[in-house]
Amino acid sequence: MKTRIASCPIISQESITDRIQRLVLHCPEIAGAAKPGQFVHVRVHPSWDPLLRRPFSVHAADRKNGSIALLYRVIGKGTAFLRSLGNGASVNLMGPLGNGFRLDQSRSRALVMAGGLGSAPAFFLIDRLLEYGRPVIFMWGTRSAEEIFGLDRFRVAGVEIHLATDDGSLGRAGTVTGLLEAFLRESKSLKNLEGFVCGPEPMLAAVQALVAGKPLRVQACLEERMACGTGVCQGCAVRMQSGLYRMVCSDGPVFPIEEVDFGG
Amino acid sequence: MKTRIASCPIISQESITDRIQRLVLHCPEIAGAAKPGQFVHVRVHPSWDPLLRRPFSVHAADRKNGSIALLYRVIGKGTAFLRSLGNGASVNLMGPLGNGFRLDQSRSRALVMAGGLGSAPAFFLIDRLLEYGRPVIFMWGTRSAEEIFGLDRFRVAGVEIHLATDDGSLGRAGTVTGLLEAFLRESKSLKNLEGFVCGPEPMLAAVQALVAGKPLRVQACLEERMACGTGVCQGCAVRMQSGLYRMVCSDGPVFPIEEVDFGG
Amino acid sequence: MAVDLSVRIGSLVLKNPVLTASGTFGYGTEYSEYFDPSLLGGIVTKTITLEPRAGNPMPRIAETPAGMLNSIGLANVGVEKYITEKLPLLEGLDTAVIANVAGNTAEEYGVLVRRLSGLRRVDAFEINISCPNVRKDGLAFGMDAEATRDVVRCVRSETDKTVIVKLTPNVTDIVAIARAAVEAGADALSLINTVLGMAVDIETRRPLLARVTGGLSGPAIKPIALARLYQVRQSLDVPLIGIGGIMTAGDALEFFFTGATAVEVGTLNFIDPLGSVSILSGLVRYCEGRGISSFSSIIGTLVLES
Amino acid sequence: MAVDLSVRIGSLVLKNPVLTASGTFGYGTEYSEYFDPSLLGGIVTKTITLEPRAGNPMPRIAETPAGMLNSIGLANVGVEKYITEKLPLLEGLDTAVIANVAGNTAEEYGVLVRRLSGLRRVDAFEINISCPNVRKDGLAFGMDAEATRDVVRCVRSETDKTVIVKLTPNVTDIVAIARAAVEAGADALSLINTVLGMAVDIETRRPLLARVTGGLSGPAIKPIALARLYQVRQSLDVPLIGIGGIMTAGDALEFFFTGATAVEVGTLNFIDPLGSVSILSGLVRYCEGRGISSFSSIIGTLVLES
Ligand SMILES: Cc1cc2nc3c(=O)[nH]c(=O)nc-3n(C[C@H](O)[C@H](O)[C@H](O)COP(=O)(O)OP(=O)(O)OC[C@H]3O[C@@H](n4cnc5c(N)ncnc54)[C@H](O)[C@@H]3O)c2cc1C
Ligand SMILES: Cc1cc2nc3c(=O)[nH]c(=O)nc-3n(C[C@H](O)[C@H](O)[C@H](O)COP(=O)(O)OP(=O)(O)OC[C@H]3O[C@@H](n4cnc5c(N)ncnc54)[C@H](O)[C@@H]3O)c2cc1C
Ligand SMILES: Cc1cc2nc3c(=O)[nH]c(=O)nc-3n(C[C@H](O)[C@H](O)[C@H](O)COP(=O)(O)O)c2cc1C
Ligand SMILES: Cc1cc2nc3c(=O)[nH]c(=O)nc-3n(C[C@H](O)[C@H](O)[C@H](O)COP(=O)(O)O)c2cc1C
Ligand code: FES
Ligand code: FES
Repeated sequence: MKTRIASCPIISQESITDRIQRLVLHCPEIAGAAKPGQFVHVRVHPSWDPLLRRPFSVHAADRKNGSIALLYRVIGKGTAFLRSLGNGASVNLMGPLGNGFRLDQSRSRALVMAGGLGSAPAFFLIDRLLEYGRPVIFMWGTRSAEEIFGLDRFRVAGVEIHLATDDGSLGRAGTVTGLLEAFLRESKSLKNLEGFVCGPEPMLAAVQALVAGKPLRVQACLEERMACGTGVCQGCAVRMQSGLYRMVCSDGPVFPIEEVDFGG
Repeated sequence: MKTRIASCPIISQESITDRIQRLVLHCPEIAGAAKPGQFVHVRVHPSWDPLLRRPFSVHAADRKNGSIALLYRVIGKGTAFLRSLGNGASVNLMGPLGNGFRLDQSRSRALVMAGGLGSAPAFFLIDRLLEYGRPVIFMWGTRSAEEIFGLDRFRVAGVEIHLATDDGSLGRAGTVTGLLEAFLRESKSLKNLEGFVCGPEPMLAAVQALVAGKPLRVQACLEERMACGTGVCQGCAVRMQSGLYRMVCSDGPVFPIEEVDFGG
Repeated sequence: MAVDLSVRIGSLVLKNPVLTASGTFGYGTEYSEYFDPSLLGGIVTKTITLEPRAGNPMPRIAETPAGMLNSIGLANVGVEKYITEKLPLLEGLDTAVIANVAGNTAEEYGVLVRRLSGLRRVDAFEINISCPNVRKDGLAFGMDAEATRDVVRCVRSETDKTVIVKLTPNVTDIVAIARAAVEAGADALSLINTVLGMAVDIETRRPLLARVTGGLSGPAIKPIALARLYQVRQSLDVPLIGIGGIMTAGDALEFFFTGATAVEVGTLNFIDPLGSVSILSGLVRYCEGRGISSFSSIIGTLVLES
Repeated sequence: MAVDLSVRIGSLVLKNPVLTASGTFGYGTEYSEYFDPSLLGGIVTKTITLEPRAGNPMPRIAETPAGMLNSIGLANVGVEKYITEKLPLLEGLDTAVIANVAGNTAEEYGVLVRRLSGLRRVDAFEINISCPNVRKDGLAFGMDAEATRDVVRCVRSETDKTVIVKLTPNVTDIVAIARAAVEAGADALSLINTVLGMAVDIETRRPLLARVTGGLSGPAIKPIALARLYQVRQSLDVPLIGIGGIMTAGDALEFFFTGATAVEVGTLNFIDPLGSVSILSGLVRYCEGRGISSFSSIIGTLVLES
């Protein structure tokens, strides 16, 4: 499967909160090829400041309309510029990049965990899991209720949803790892369960610790600063328990959680 | 009179040719204060590439509407970005800067000469000359007919118009200095005539040579690469016949043509 | 909460750590139309030489990605006019005035400082040893440790006021130059001056600067300035003033964390005359937001892996 | 009109003057999915050391205005795997392969070149003497003329293939280093490697790179690269390869006019994998548009004031 580099027109852009944006782009080839966990590398601006592309997970891919959606938080100048673009403008995309989640047609339940904007890849993942007909448990933690959105279609599809917010404004007060802890405590068996986790590094490290030694296989989606996005620059290294470095962009971004060394 | 630094909303932007744009901005204080020959210093983009402000002559100032117009040619990345801005966007302006043309209430005829985009300051100058009730002769040379525009209101106001185009598609074939040469040849007397010239440096040098020794006082509007636009950086130096350097931004941009050393 | 913004550079106490860089703020009052210079911690005036200098042929400036090149050529009014025409304009301003000087010989630096040291309105000196094209070998004094030592010795013997030596980044071993300056009596170091650069007009095939090469400044050089500051900070224990591509309060914080006691704002003045005061208010907001009552407590707090 | 794009670097004839820079194009085939590397004049492969290297701790990269910092730490597969696994992938490509090597000692450079010189697929060598952190004194070989001379001598005695020495800009006197390299037998020089830089995360107060300082590349350094190229061109008469912030055909032309015989495209590959071929086609269009039949006729045609 070939990666594309293409200028993609913006179909729509909406604000979810004052910092979170949902951007829909027309790019049929990427929409057709993308798998959950993969990302696109976005040139937000034609000048040399900002210089590098920005990586964003594929949040949704609509093969019929030939569109993909990105969900992003406005952090710095790249995302601020992206937000300023209106319909009709185009952005240059490279993608899909990286290796997505390994999804098999097994019947086992999928436990999808997302922290904050980890929902970006998680939503796409759940969409595909549901297409495969797999039962899905979704645990999602955010800062507060206003960052929780878009769950209706999952509810309708029978996804079991557990929510947590830092400020307790919705669901359990605390983080998504609190939800996982409770779940593990209450679950009689972890058989026939497969884990997927997307979120900031401290959350991934906590999940790694919680499942250590348990019979629960978890795939984690990592983030690291990137230049090339294609395995060439060796910039996005992450250390493995083996002591070796792997590249988030080309060896990942999805890794078996037990293999990653979050210590360093 | 204080110079302003202000974020100014774009009222309209239109294409005159595929490379020439007319941009109207809302900035009542600059519109009220600006004099022909002065310029505004424009931050075309919030990132650091391009870094410096771009200087543009005030092309029109409407005190009633509180708007000014700029006329610019798309040359490089700054002007390309400026063209991409739509209504509603804002650009940060500093101005008015520099010393405009010295205009007195005399009754003498004004001979306004413009080469190419020299029409940017020239139009504003003619507007004000007409307000003062002075007779105006306007000589304008461009590459071709399509770059000639906006003359109707001057015709109505009785301006004597002479045109030249490099390709001969309108008016005399050749440059505006050709028009001046013919005019000087045919004029019985240069008394009661005052010259104003705006255009690229080779044209200014040619005009300087043509009027040398003649009893015709000419004010020339110069361009030089600028950083600060306010006399601080000493970057926009231009050499005078005296051997001294003057700053285009703060000592000019308008200088008596005979004082400038175009040689070096 | 009132934040104590004062910092100390040698015997000079600055009421706040934001200064304007030499050559980018004229003689101190050019931007008075936009804001009151008394808001600043200090003003470093344009480099002054013994004789007036007309400066280099034009073009003198060019733009590059996130940067600009200049070869102004130390255009200045000369020390006598500086004293009679420029310094008096600064009377009454509640801000430190730092006179930046450059000579053709080490002795000339001494002569300049002697001439200025007795003047009440000169609070400190910044010694510009970074300008090439002045010495016969084309090197700047600041590119050689011995030459640096000579210049600083000549200056030190002429004044008790604070002497800040301004370093060039265009050297193999900036620590050696810095050490020579300190050993010869510098109270503080400021860095960096501009980086050697060049650009070509591809239409005319001519260099964009008449003098071919010039000095690169602006955001492009910020990482270079920080690395040089870090190198010197690791080796020497004198107050350092950070300079190079500082455009925001966040940029300034990078320098403070790395070990700068004060910063000088340069190219930004051209893009936004109010930029230096915006940085100052950004620093105040930063301290207030984090309950920092003494600004100097954040200096050098860079966190390094153990 | 067909433009003759070929240029000569020592005994190496390149079919066109656009190469990719070491460390930014992997081992030569990583971007084959995007275009056929045979379009290029040549590929400079990632720096190879005797032993494999895992590289530096993370984070290894950071963005700066119009630039990026890296401290990859010469991560590479080592010379044996390079020979057995990487070079074979380049068989059949119609482009020059330039092996870039670095050693911990001058002798190690010699060993590397000896090991590689007999291989048909290695067309030339680029000697990376710009990497600090390798020698005990923390300096790179390329920051010292004598050390440079030693390295180049060791290399020269091991090969008849073209030897290109890659210079660092982080020195006081680049001409002295360049001269030492040429006197010791270098056929050509390439410049520049990255500029020493640093950046700080103001939220965490930590350096953005784990190794604190790193190498600055990208458009920000283009003016620095041009100035260094100009300095060397004024003093020495060997083929020069221009490197640093080349993003467009126009940027490349700045280097050719200033005296580069070829250029290497670096950081651009990360932003646009097709960037190097776009530059090549831009150069072809430039020549065609101006009726230039031999590309090499434009090299060094910078117009200087008399
Ligand atoms: C594989 C992958 C997938 C991602 N998916 C998403 C997503 O779906 N939604 C989303 O909001 N964000 C996502 N991110 C993070 C996103 O790339 C950054 O938030 C974004 O690059 C910030 O750019 P900026 O210019 O606004 O911030 P700045 O802080 O100005 O960026 C400066 C530099 O740091 C890098 N950077 C900053 N934050 C991060 C980060 N968290 N991870 C990696 N690099 C960073 C930028 O790419 C840039 O090079 C993802 C990151 C990776 C690696
Ligand atoms: C006092 C003054 C008034 C001007 N008025 C007008 C006007 O009314 N209409 C108009 O179209 N142009 C005018 N110009 C020229 C205009 O400033 C440049 O065309 C513009 O800056 C080009 O920017 P760019 O980013 O598109 O080009 P780039 O070539 O990318 O610019 C690179 C750098 O060169 C400078 N530069 C490029 N061309 C010129 C030039 N001709 N003069 C000065 N600096 C230049 C830019 O400001 C910038 O710093 C004026 C210039 C001056 C000094
Ligand atoms: C136009 C210009 C003129 C300068 N003139 C001087 C000078 O006269 N003396 C001096 O020591 N530094 C001079 N500098 C260097 C600045 O003081 C400062 O060290 C440098 O620009 C880096 O800071 P910046 O990136 O914030 O501009 C000048 C810089 C510029 C851009
Ligand atoms: C991520 C990265 C890795 C690099 N690795 C090497 C290397 O292994 N060997 C080398 O000689 N230069 C290396 N360089 C330097 C480049 O080859 C080039 O000299 C420098 O980046 C300047 O060119 P640019 O601005 O076009 O990137 C590397 C540069 C980058 C950005
Ligand atoms: S971003 Fe370049 S190797 Fe991953
Ligand atoms: S542009 Fe700075 S002095 Fe004129």
